[in-house]
Amino acid sequence: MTTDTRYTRADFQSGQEVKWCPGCGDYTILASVQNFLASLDIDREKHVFISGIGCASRFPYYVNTYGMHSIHGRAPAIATGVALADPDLTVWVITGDGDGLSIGGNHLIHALRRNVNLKILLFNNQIYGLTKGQYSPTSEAGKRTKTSPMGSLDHPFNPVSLALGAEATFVARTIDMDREHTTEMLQAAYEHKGTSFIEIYQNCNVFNDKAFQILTGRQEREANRIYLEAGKPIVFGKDNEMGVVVGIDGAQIVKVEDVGLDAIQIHDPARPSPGVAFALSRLAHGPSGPTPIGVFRQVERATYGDLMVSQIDDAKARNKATSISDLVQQHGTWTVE
Amino acid sequence: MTTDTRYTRADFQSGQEVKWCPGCGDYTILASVQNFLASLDIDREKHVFISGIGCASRFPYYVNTYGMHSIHGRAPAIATGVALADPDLTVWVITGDGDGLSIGGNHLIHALRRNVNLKILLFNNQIYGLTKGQYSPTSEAGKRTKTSPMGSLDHPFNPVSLALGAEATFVARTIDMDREHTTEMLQAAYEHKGTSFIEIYQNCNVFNDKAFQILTGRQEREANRIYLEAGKPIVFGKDNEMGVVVGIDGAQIVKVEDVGLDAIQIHDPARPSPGVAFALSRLAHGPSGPTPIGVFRQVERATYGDLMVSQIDDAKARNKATSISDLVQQHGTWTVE
Amino acid sequence: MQEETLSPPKPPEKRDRVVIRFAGDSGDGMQLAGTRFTESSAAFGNDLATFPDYPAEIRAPQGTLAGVSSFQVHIADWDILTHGDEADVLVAMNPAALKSNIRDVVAGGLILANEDAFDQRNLDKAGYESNPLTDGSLSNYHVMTAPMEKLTKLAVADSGVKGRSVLRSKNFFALGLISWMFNRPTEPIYEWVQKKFGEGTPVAEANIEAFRAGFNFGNTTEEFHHTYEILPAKLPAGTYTNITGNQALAWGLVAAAKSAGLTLFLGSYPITPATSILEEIARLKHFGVKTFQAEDEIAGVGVSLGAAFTGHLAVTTTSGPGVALKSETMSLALMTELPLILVDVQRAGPSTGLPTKVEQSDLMMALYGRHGEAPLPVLAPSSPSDAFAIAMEAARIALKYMTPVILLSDGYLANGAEPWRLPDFDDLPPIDIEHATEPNGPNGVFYPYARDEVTGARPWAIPGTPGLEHRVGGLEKEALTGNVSYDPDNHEMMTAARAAKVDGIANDIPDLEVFGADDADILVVSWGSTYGSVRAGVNNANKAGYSAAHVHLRHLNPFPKNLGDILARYDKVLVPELNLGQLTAVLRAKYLTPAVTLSKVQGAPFMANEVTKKIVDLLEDPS
Amino acid sequence: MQEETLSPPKPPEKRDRVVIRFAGDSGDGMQLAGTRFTESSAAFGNDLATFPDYPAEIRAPQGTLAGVSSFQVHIADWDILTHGDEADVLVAMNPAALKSNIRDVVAGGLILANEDAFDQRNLDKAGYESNPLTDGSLSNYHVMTAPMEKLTKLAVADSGVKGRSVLRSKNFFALGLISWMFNRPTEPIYEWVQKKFGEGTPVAEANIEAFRAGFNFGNTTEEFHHTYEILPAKLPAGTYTNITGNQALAWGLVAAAKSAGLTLFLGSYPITPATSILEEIARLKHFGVKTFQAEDEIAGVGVSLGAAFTGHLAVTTTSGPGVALKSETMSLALMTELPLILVDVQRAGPSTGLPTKVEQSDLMMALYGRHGEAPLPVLAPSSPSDAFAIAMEAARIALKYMTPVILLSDGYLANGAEPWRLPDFDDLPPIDIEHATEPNGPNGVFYPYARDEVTGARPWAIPGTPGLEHRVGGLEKEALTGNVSYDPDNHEMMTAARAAKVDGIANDIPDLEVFGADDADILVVSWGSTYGSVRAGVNNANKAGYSAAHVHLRHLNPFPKNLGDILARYDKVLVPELNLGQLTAVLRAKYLTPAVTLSKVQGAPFMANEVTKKIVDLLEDPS
Ligand SMILES: Cc1ncc(C[n+]2csc(CCOP(=O)(O)OP(=O)(O)O)c2C)c(N)n1
Ligand SMILES: Cc1ncc(C[n+]2csc(CCOP(=O)(O)OP(=O)(O)O)c2C)c(N)n1
Ligand code: SF4
Ligand code: SF4
Ligand SMILES: [Mg+2]
Ligand SMILES: [Mg+2]
Repeated sequence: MTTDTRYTRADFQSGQEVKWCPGCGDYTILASVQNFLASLDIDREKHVFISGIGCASRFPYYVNTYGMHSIHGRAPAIATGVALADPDLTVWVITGDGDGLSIGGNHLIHALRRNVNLKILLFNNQIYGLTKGQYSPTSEAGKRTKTSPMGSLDHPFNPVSLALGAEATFVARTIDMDREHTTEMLQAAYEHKGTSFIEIYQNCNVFNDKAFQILTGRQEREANRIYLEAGKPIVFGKDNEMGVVVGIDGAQIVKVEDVGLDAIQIHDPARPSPGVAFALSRLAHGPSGPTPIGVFRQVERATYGDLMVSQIDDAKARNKATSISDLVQQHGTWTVE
Repeated sequence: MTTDTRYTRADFQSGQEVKWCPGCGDYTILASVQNFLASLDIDREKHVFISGIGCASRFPYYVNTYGMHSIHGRAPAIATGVALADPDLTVWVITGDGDGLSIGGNHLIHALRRNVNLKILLFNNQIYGLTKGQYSPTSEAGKRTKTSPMGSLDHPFNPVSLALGAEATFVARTIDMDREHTTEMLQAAYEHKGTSFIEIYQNCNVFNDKAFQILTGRQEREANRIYLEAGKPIVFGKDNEMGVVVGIDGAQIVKVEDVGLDAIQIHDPARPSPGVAFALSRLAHGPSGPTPIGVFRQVERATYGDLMVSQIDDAKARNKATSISDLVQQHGTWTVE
Repeated sequence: MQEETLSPPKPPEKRDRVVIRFAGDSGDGMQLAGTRFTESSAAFGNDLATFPDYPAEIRAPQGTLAGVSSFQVHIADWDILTHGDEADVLVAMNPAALKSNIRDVVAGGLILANEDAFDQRNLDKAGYESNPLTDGSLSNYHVMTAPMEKLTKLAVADSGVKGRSVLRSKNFFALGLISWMFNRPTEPIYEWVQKKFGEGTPVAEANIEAFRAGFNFGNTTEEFHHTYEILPAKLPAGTYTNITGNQALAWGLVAAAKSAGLTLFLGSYPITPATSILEEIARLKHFGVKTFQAEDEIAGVGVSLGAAFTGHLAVTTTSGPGVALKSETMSLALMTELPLILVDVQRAGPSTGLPTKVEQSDLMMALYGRHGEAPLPVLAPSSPSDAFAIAMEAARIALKYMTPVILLSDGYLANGAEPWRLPDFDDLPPIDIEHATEPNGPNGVFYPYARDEVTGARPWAIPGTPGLEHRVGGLEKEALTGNVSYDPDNHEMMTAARAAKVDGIANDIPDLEVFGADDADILVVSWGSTYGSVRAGVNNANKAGYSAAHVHLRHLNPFPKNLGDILARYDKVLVPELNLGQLTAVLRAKYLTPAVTLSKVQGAPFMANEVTKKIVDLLEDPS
Repeated sequence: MQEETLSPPKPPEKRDRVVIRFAGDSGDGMQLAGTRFTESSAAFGNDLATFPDYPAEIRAPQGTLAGVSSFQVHIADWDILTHGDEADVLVAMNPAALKSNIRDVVAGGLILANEDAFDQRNLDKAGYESNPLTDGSLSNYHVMTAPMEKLTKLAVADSGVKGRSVLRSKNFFALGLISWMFNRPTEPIYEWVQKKFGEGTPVAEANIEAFRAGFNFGNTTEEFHHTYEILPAKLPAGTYTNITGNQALAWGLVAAAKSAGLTLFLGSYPITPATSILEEIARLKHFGVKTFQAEDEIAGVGVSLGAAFTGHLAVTTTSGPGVALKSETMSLALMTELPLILVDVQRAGPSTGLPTKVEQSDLMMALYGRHGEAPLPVLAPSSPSDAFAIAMEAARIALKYMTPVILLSDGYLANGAEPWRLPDFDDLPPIDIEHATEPNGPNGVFYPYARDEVTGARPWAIPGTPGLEHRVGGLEKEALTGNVSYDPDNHEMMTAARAAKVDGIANDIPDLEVFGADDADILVVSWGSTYGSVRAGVNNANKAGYSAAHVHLRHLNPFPKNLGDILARYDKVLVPELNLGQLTAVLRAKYLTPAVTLSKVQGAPFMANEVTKKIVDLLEDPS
């Protein structure tokens, strides 16, 4: 991706001091995004970052583009307005598991079904960070926090499943610590026309440290990261000895030698039916075992913005009477001398 | 179901005049529900109906039980409060496609994942009835209404897919005109522990007449209603000549003779994985061709209410210090003479 | 189409004004009959004012009181102010319509009843013990009846319309009869029907035939020998159109966007009685406007805020419950100091209340319904056509001062119609806006929170502008830089600056003109849609020998600069409001004026005589 | 554990009061140090008041001004009113802490600095050009320094804590030093540490050793030869606990539920500074309370409304942005006339504002932030411990009058602590409630909207009660039956009835007692958490020879019955508020009193001397 670009990371650093806790996964994501933006051949002023409220949502302040740190949960709606107002902009939504899935769940699913041209990055740390550690809609059941001292009773969402059920055209997952993979996902999301949704597992080292240990720990990660790569069999493990097969009842982890490489699912995010993507999303309900990472689904569907533009163009072509006087004339008038 | 019951439909009719348009599908659903309630051996005062706003949401006024006609979109939240306050009640949520999926989408998906003990009936007429005919989140793309004179740009939700993506434990679909099937679904929902979600196709003969023609029209319905029955092959058509097969890429309609009856999917709503249910939900994105009707999914998961009760019981068993004085003592005190 | 031969047998009686109310079942098409009558009266040149009133249900059960829908129109040969306190003529399509409207008919007024509907079933449904048309209980009125259903059936027999649909045309029968009685031109009706239902279609034919039958019935029937003539009003010269408040508001927004050279963006969620603004603008896509039906009110204002950030003229429309939901986002719009118009078409609350009825009870919420110190300009149109001007004024203020603005319309004004003398659309005041394109600080730095010295507005630099990249947000902003600031003094200063910006608008709005004498015994202060009734009420009082002055507010925050002086001139101040006294409280707090409220909370507009009576009471009160 | 041998070498100097502020980086544990110091002072028997102040970020960048967190505690041997205008002692853990707090230190006050942190890097971060500890710029203060980091490292060397964690204990070093200086008992500290971190664990050991090192450092170091003694306060006899506003509020709600014999149900969504109420109640499950962390604020109030309908004592807690979101549901609660308590722990707005700072700017929203005519009772506690009583009062009113109630706390009160003389918990006033169990109309009919003659409350018949099945909802309700009614007169009557019910509560709350003379030259009116500062300010003024009276409001709607008479007695009325004058406006509107505002909008509480100064200014003003 890094061609002869005009920008460096520094061009995307705003003057404002970054105010996350030392060690927070948000720093890593910020660096990945800034580097990615610098790698693009697109004018800096064409990027807009809209966020809600939460630690993650402080993000726009640190990126030297246009941005709005809005209110809790509403970023997808506000970003929709930006994207529809100017289709030339690249509009990013930064949200958290609380911001995007708790208070903002509705705007999120509606943006997904409408396929507005937005790149939504959901920083999932499975906790409310900014308010100091309450369970979130992605926290595992039974989680003990200050608001759930005996354990949370909530069965969590699986953000990928939810997005797929909400008619998403692009759904991916990545991990803060894996900057290379994050960059790949950003690139894919950037290229997608319509709403791109990336769930980013992000470590909150203060209130939910090591939630993703299984995927980031030196010991564990190899055995648990299932990279989804288009056109390739879904295998993982140290020697790619494990694989995923997909049947009607969903996806399953197998030893490759038990079933043979041919039986292993070849990943294809562009399948018209979301069935396989959905099955893959069910492989792990939160990072408690082998977990798929990558683009689950990427299909084309007209974007809301394009449809809006063409409807307006149509209307203009059909009806040239666009003064207020025309309007009133059509309505009917009379004259008093 | 109608055993030696204590009630007749009249017991569930409130004195209030029913104020829907003549011919509205809501009348049929009301009758089905009232008859169903009368068939149960459960005290009338144990039922609570909570609705939002919309034509459908007038429903509670007409049922002689406890009820609340609340505000737009919030019925699942309010009903959650009722259900958690008194686990002995049978709590019904009445909502519409606008009420439940547009403004109220977030509360709906959160109720589903939490598995609160609620029976949610979503009257889907694919239109905003009460506000006189604007497109809704289930209206087909391109629909012309007063707010979309050149056609709606929105890609609609598939309510069953959405519910499955939101971790629902019970998801079904039925049709206003098919009272027998509606009753079956009500019975199944009633028996389910947790959140039961039924999408009811409902004709709005004033603003969206014949939206479900393909499923209700004398000519068309036989060819298009795919009844899902547990333990039975999914076949349909005049002579059950058509059937559904499920592969990894979803469900597909076939001629039974082409594949043989053995290849036809046997319906099992209790599969632990929601994959097949999801595949079946994708067979039809709105009633524009053969459409599955019945229980898509029904699995057991602890209900939020039961968990809450047992947590409180645990806490009480562990800590008997339940006076305010105890609280203060534990906190630490000193005495001034 | 030779209806012009159907001239009345006797010369018509001249009247300077008449109030007609069409009332029937929700399914009877009364709104349509009323609107058509209004339009042909408008075309004829009368001054007029209308008041549509309908139930919250789409179609409440036929024949019941709850299901009655009515449409009142006041036509006159002079410049009238209201839709009329009492009806001179009531068209009653069934017993329920008669029962629920009779109390508003003037003594001696005419009742024109559809006798076919007065059968036992309908009488029961309306709760009549005996038939009022025959039991003598209407002896105070002049009652005429027509078998409208029977005659409609006969009339449309050849139209091709069949079965129960036949009766759908009975409103056109009634309309025909009334049109005959008041010498209305018929051509506009025919034209409209052809256009609406398709030239020569069965429905068009049926409606025209039913209309003609009604017209002829009047002409030929003994009982209906009398017709009336209301001459065209001597309105100021000009071109007129007949317009409702929601339509005028929609057009005003479109016009404002044109004047400012911006794209109009409307994010909205349907809600009665605001929906038709969205509907009206949605059909104007050829103007380049963008409309977005959001998933809820919060998203509606959210998308609009996004569009405002991106340089559009952003608007969101709703009614009370929606305003409540938008509060948090309005507060963000205020903190980010972006232009955004929130239109609240008020209805009777609280909660769902009476959703199709009028009330002015959202004033306090508009002024104060946000957390923190969050002042916003608030405006209100005084009549349907004024909604055009007020929409432009809202846009002017929002854009010039970089602030959200709340525009308080209401259900009466939104659906009511009046003739509107058209301004010169080529000569509308331009709205000058300038998007920032250059850094405004030292060393090429851009200060998004630098303020214009006069207006206090910050610059509007829109995404896509090179070199002006900046971030806005809901945390308190440092002056100039717009960076997040927790500095105590900065917060106090910015709080004051936001308040001062709004207060300063007072220097940029016209002084109020008082109607009436400086030394009148009482000043009546009104706002919003009550203008017409209150002015008429004041007129009546003055005609009756009292001395009352009147001032009407279109700017509710800030108030015009001379309001304090005006209030100070009068010992008695009366504020008629369709609420429990909200403006009154604000006036008392701000000016320590001992203003009192005339309150009405009945989901209905004031009658002029209610205002007159209160004036008289206060002036007769020795205290 | 022989710290009792570490007695100071010289007899301590006696002081009647001292204000100490601990200030450091967010990560430095200042809140903990302050809280521990407070607790041991409480145990010792001082009167006290605290003011924790911290940034909105979890941990802002180390060493920066934005990252400074502070905790001020005022201890005294008499009954004090505030946390102290100025600090006598400032513990500054780094340059940023010094810089951002120095302006609040009394001239001649003591600055105790952690010299290890005053290196070039930290000086740069704080924006110091040279080291203030050595450049003479602090000559107005008494500066003492200690190498806290070095000594802490040494002290904890054997604890088992390793690496960078070692420095975590430096707050305990500072705490030890201050504890020595003020002769605090050390036992409570040790006990708490053992309990909190586990007896004998490395962290516990490290903290205790660091504390001991600090204590010893004071004892042995030349520089720190001086100690102070603040004797136990002569507080009224009784048992005391030290309590924050949020804790007291939580307990008050639990107590109210007990008194009423109901289950407490709290539906909430986390938001600063309200979250800890939810957290506190969530750990009281053994009381049978139900807490529900909802998906958002709308759901939070929604579930509570459902629980209220079902007979629970329902509460929802939030701060300003959440109140905005709950507005529509509160309006439904009002229309359905169900008891429901909304707690708003106010913070500085608008929008996200300064989320951890105090403000009183939600009063107008509480009173008026709903569409339609939607009056609700509004209450505010006057101190941390008063939150217990006010929570019970809110419950009493909600249950007795079947109405939602808004309780306006604020961030200062919520986090601030004071000693609370415990009431007799066995003798709390009972709250009598009765769920309806029998039909109340003729022929076994149940009228859900029949009203109690005295209170105006409707009956509370809960689902599950046989024979009382009924429906409530947001559409206007017919009197008695509760059926949907579009009748104009019914709407007006019900609107009036809802207003009268709330107004009538004035008959059921105590008259205000004025502090000061009836003929004082000025009346100061306050509400909410400003009580202490305002009373202290009034005291100062009176001590200085002026004549000021003070009245404090805990009931904001309705006002106590005698407020009008009280206001009428004084020519000058001053209303200090942490906003731009919200209560002032309400008082002026209601009583036409020429009240003026002392406004402060700096995210900080009043200082007593600010109030005094304003009183003096007004009294010296010849106008
Ligand atoms: C309307 C509103 N409700 C609640 C809050 C308090 N709040 C701020 S952030 C947050 C949750 C943050 O969680 P998440 O989105 O997961 O972000 P994180 O801090 O974990 O990155 C909450 C509850 C708020 N600011 N506004
Ligand atoms: C907060 C709020 N927003 C909007 C409305 C207006 N409104 C009432 S019902 C409705 C949509 C109804 O659609 P649906 O839920 O599909 O019900 P239906 O009438 O079709 O049965 C809308 C937009 C309202 N009453 N309250
Ligand atoms: S609280 Fe957690 S998510 Fe927030 S900045 Fe700190 S480490 Fe990151
Ligand atoms: S508008 Fe449609 S949904 Fe509503 S009552 Fe009439 S027919 Fe039924
Ligand atoms: Mg999070
Ligand atoms: Mg609908």
